[in-house]
Amino acid sequence: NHKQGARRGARMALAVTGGGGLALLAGILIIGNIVGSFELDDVLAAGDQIKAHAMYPVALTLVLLGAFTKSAQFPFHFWLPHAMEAPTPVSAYLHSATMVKAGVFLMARFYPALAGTEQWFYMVSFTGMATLLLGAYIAMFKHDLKGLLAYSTVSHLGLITLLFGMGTKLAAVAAVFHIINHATFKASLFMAAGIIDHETGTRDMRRINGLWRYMPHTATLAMVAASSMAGVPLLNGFLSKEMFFAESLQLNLPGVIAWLPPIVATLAGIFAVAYSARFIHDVFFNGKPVNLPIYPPHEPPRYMKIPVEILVFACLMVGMFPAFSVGPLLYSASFATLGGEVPDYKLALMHGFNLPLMMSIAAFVGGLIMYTQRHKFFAFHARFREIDEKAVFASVVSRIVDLAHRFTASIENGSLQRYGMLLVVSVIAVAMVPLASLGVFVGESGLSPVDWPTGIAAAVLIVSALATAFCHRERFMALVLLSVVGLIVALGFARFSAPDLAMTQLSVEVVTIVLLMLALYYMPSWTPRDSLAGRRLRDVVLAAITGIGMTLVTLAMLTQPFSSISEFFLENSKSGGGGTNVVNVILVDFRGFDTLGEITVLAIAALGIYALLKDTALTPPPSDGQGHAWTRDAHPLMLKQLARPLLPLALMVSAYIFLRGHNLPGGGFIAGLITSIALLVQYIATGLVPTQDRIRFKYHNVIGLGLLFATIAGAGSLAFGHPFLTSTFEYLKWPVVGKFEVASALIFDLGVYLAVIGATLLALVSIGRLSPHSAIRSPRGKS
Amino acid sequence: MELVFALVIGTLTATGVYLLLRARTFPVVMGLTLLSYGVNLFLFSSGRLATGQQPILGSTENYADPLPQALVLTAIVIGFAMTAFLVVMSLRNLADNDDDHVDGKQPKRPAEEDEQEEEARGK
Amino acid sequence: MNHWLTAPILIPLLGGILQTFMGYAPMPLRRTLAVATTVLLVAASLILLSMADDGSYRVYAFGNWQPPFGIVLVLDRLAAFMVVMTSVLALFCHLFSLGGADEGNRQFHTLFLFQLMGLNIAFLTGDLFNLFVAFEVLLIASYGLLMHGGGTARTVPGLHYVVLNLIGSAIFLISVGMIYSVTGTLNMADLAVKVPQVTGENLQIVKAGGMMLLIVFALKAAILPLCFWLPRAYANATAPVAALFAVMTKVGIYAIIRVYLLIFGDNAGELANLGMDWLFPLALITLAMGVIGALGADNLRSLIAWQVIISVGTLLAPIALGSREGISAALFYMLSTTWTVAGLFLVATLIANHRGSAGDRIITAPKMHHRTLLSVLFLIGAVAAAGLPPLSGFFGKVLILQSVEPGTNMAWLWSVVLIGSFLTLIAYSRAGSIVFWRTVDGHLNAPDRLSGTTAVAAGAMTALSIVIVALAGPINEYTDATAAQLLDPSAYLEILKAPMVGEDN
Amino acid sequence: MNPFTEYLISGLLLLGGAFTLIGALGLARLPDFFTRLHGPTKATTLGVGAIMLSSVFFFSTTGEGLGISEILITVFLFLTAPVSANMLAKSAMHIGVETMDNTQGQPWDQ
Amino acid sequence: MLDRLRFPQPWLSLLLFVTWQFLSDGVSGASVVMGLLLAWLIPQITHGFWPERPAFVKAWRMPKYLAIVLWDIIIASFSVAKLILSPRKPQPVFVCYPLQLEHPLAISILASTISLTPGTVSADVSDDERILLIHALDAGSDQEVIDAIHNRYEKPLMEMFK
Amino acid sequence: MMTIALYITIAMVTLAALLNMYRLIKGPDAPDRVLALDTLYINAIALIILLGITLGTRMYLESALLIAVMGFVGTVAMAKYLKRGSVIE
Ligand code: NA
Ligand code: NA
Repeated sequence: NHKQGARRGARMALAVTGGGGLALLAGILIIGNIVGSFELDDVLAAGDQIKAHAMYPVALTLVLLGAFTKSAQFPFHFWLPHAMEAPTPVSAYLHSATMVKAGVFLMARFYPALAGTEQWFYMVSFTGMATLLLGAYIAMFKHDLKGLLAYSTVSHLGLITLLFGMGTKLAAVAAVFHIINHATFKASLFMAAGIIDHETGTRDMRRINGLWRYMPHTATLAMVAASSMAGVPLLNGFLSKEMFFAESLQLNLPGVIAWLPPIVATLAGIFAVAYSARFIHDVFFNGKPVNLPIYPPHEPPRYMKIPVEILVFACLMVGMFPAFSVGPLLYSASFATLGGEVPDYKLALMHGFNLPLMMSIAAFVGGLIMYTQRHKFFAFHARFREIDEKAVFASVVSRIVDLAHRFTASIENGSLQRYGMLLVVSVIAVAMVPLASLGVFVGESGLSPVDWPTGIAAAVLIVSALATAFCHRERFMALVLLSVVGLIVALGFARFSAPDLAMTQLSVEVVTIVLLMLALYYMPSWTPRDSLAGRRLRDVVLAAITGIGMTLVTLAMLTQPFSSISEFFLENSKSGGGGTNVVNVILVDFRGFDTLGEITVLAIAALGIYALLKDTALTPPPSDGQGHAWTRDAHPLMLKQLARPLLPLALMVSAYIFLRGHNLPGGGFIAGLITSIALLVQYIATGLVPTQDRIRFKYHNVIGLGLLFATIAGAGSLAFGHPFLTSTFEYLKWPVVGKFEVASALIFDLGVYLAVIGATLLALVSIGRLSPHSAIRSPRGKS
Repeated sequence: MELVFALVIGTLTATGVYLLLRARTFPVVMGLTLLSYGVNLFLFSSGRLATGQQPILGSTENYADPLPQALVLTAIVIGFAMTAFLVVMSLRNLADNDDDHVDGKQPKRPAEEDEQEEEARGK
Repeated sequence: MNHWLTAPILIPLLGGILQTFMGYAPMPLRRTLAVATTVLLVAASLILLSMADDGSYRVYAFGNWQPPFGIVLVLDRLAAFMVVMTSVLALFCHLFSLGGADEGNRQFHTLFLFQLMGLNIAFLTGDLFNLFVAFEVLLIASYGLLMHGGGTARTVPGLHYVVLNLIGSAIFLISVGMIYSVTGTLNMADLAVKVPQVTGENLQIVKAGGMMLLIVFALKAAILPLCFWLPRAYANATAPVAALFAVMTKVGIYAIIRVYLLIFGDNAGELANLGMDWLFPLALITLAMGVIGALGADNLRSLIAWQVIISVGTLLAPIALGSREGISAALFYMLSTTWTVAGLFLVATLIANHRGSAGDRIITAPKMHHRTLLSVLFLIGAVAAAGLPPLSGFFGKVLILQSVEPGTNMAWLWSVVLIGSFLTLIAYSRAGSIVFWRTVDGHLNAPDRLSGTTAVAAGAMTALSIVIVALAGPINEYTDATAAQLLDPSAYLEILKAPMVGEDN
Repeated sequence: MNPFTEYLISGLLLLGGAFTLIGALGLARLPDFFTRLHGPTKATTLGVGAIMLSSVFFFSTTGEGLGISEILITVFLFLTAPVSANMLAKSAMHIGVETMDNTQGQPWDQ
Repeated sequence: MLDRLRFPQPWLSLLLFVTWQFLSDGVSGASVVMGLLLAWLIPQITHGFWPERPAFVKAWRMPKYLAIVLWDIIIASFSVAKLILSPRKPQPVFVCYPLQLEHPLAISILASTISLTPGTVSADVSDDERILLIHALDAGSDQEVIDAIHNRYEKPLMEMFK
Repeated sequence: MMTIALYITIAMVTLAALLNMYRLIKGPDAPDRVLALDTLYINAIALIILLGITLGTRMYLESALLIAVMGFVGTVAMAKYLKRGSVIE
């Protein structure tokens, strides 16, 4: 498919020039760093500083890489011809003369700053030579008109590059001169080719023959331009080419290499003459056309020829009266390139009978011979399989992509445990060093004695924890052991002076058990052994390391003397927060903002759970782990009967816990959980439908109300110009009631209370609703 | 006492981590629970250990550091919310992929062991 | 005290509360109120930006409790920058969601707004534990959002995301415990005062704590080896969510900048520049991994997801080096990449919707609908993301390259960034040409229409990278000033002396 | 604190401890689930009750007011213990736990 | 609207009020006000969960019953303790107890009583609520158990719940 | 005198807890374990009360109250799971 080939060409061109661009960017940035400025003038002025700098080789390489890719130098020569077939927008972008010559101009621009060193010479001139020769050679074997021209362009760009590489000032002038000349004749040739394509409908020289008869005018123009390309005297191409030959001889290189430039130049000249001859003869003579798509071809409309005429005229003028015509332009351009003092050069038709002229003649004769003997060469060339760079490029890319894909897949393999392992290992890696240097450290405060009940409790906890891990595959048993751990943790909080924590832990514990029981119903009742022994060993080791690490830190931490900002809380809790339960005052006042965030988390979790399960269907196993079918009675009589008196009593307890919270252990959160659990008992004992019929509110709204109360309680203070969450409290004395406290923080705590109830119940009931027995599957129910 | 406390925290962390690295959601849930027990105790103990010094003004002479207690309370609540969500996520996972395996590909060999085991349990 | 500081938190909070009450309210009403909230948020954040631009620190002490005892919000240039970046992003994502992504279960807007609340708390808070709470708020909301839209594809990645972040939270708490157990404080400014005075064994404890904290932030920022949860999660999320999540990794980066420049900055004595020596190589490896992932991606969205990781690496390398220019450049690039990637996610989804069964997979398919428009949008996004001239990504990268002092670091950074860009370019051009150009015969049944809102939102989001170019000057000035402010934390410590309401001071 | 109350409290404490221990012993020693069920439901409940009572007396003497909480606790215990037992017995019968060979009549078999 | 103001479950309200007075240390104006509030508010929420009123006829007999039960509990504990500590194996029996009580509350009170008292645990109630399955830890025959329970507990309950 | 009694009691209750643990781990059946857990909860009540007496403070009584009010809910949930599967339906 031609179009797709074109696109591949475009992608290749993009990649090559883009990559080159990046290299160039890097080079320029380095230069900028060296000079300390990105002003072009400063850079050009600081040439010696740059060349002296250690980074110069890198910078030069990068800049040249950019230049070579852009100006299609070997080995990046391949993209240019393909770019010409690319989809119009892309080719317009790439193929515009600026883009193609950009690289060359670039070298011209940076010439003063970078040229004149060994590295410059070898890199530039040898690349130039290779390109010059290769381009000319390939051009000769192209059957496509544009292809021929394209590779000729490549070759000429090589020539110009070579000239810049030589590093002499005259060479630079010659380069500039040739840029100008090449632009003129190559542009006219491309247009001519365009006309022919337009008139005959093809660019294949094997079919295009003897056009002289059909479009003599165009033919004349094209032939003149082609001759200039070949370097025929009296035409501009000849002049710059002479200069080039001359310069190729001026290089003082060691030994045999000295012969390389002139020989390469002559060879290239021979090819150039040959393909130019082919362009003239094979197109305009050489018998009759072979079934052209458009037959017979005509002269194109006038306006199409005008630009060609102008350009060809330019070729002639420059060729015959160089000094008069191109002199000023050349001088100024050379001045710009060299950055000052332009060497004196002579623009004349003839410099006398000298070696360069001999080379030209040799090239001319050789070229004609080569063209006449072209069939041999074609035969010779045909022996080599022409490599399709596009295919190469495509296969390279696809190989890279494939490689990347396999690499990624092997690392990012969707194993949660691998990611978790990486996380754990990272933590170990970073914490290892400091902790190792800490070692088994016991601080100044030293160890306090262990009372044996606590010791036994700790032992029980440790055993239960280990047992949980050990028989985690026996899920129910593991859960029972887990709740033992939870219970002892709660007792631990009580043991170490944290009554509020003990209560919180206990109530959360119960809700969690219910939660896990609700979930376990749908899950397999035991875990199959998935991981291999080696893997288990690895995990045990990782676990052990983290455990030891935590032990060491804790030990060091607990035995170090310590002072904290908490003195402030103890001092201001009563006076500033109006409560004697400092923990609660911190929660609803000093750090009330944390608590606001905390209940928001709870609320979001519940809403998320609701959303997650809304349209989830789960089929529970028909029987338990040992295969006993579930019993029929869902709501045992005794439980049902107990649930009734329990609710009011529990509500009262929660009211009690709530109201005392500000001054004694308790508070909104714990009270909220008590209420939630009391209601949960109703659900468990009597089922979803009856309970929800009796609860006259939607949990969403309870959550919203909770958050709203908390926010309003906080925002109330704004009215008095105090910041958000500033608490106020007042000790009122009413006739009957007597003295009592009203605290804005209590409203905040009420918000907490409601949010907790709403969130807990919404979450658990959403899971309960999954049950196939539950009548209400739709969210329209009262929650 | 400090050493005992440290050992408890160490054990909780270790067992938690081990379970976290299991291939099924349920052990992971349990692992996270154990881990958060450990973490909460650790955060709690960052205010040092005190006996009978509950930070209720007037209930004793000197008081334990109340700030870590408040922090842990927040942590417990958030932990609960997260656990609940995770449990529901694994339920959802069960519903979507009718399996609670989350460790990429399932290994072949151990599965056979399971069958024998299942025979054994089928009492 | 300046109540504006609470606006970015209270606006979405109240908006979210409103949404919770509207469980069964008509959709148009919900949408109007929700988007109105986001618009308000953008306005408020712009006001904050104009305030912060004077280079001073503004403190808001909740409950009128003097720091370090109460929780404070602190507004500086960085905070304002992050808030604006987020709220603008959020607005377009929100608009896009009105195209139908917000349907299904009725919690989308609630979660979306709470997510913004969490993000803004994280950016504004001056308290370490409150930062933890902020993380939890934004995480739990993100869990919900990630799973929004149903379908089985996102369950497993979602599960991974949740579990890893839960472990992360545990590590965060442990770190807080370690740091508190030595310094006895949680306020960041106070920590910046106390940490330099730490000595002896305590030093090791704080060091361990600080390093573990870095791991937590690294997990959020998705730095190798903690980045593997991200690609599948993002690639499977619904468009507006994935786009919004472009900012999630930036939260981690923000936290690193904030904590490690303020608390463990140059003045932190023995703990100065803690962990930064780890961060630089990791950033480069992350970048490399991201590039490889992008090359190997077999659909547009995972390509873009890997682009997120590329950006993270590109961002963190200069931050780790910690020069003023580097941080400024990183911030500039952060703005660009966040918006660009978000835009790409939106565009990719539109593409997926118009390629029939092929979706956004990088395979040949029948000619898609709306090819011209979408290909142009994708081209803009890709050019900006890959960092080609003339779009914002290019300037960002150039700034970053320029910011490095010559030396080994420079060699590493440059070669990785430049080669990376080259390969990214190849990845994008391959993806683009296959998706848009390499068509097979046959046509898609039922061309689904391209809804106005989504197209406009996606277009605008992408166009932002052009806007950045247009405003490159001012933006760069701002980021420069921000970097300068960050590197001189002494002024930040002044907040400890901020007068409370009712104190004459 | 006058010696009488001290004796009383100590006695109650010891009684409570003893019963709690016996209940646990029963749980540990008795041969099958249903026999084990008896220990906790009776002995332990009573034991805790006794300890509660001692606590009530103790704090009433230390002048921290008469503690209703303890009473409430005991009430809740006595309300809930039988229900827990009942639920557990049901589940045990459902699973069909092993019973002592000399147990007479196993209704769930019929 | 007015019926919202009355106390739907007066007995319960009274109970709550009294308990509250105990809970809040000492009777004060505040505690009375709060107690009244709760005594009104809580039943408002909960009476829906307790549709039919507990059909007490002779409620004053309850204290006596409770006293008996409490006493028996203590005795029970001693006997169970003896049994637990003695080396000899117990003689457990499952007894199917024919219920004469009808009211479910009464039944569950009886069941609870049985569970708390000498050597018996009520294991299950038949679906038709006619038979109570009892596990006796150490009993000679079914009939002894049945008679003991019937005379000591079910009769008084039957008098209370008509 | 009272202190001694207190210590002995604590010893007995702790020992009781250990015996519960024995049953909890030994099983053999799920109901045995749950029963053991339930008993453990009740022992916890005792321990908290004893702690309060030892410290001479009432600050921990409500923790005990909480266990009494809610402890059995866990047991009920587990028991119901064992026989019925779905705890809430
Ligand atoms: Na021909
Ligand atoms: Na307060």
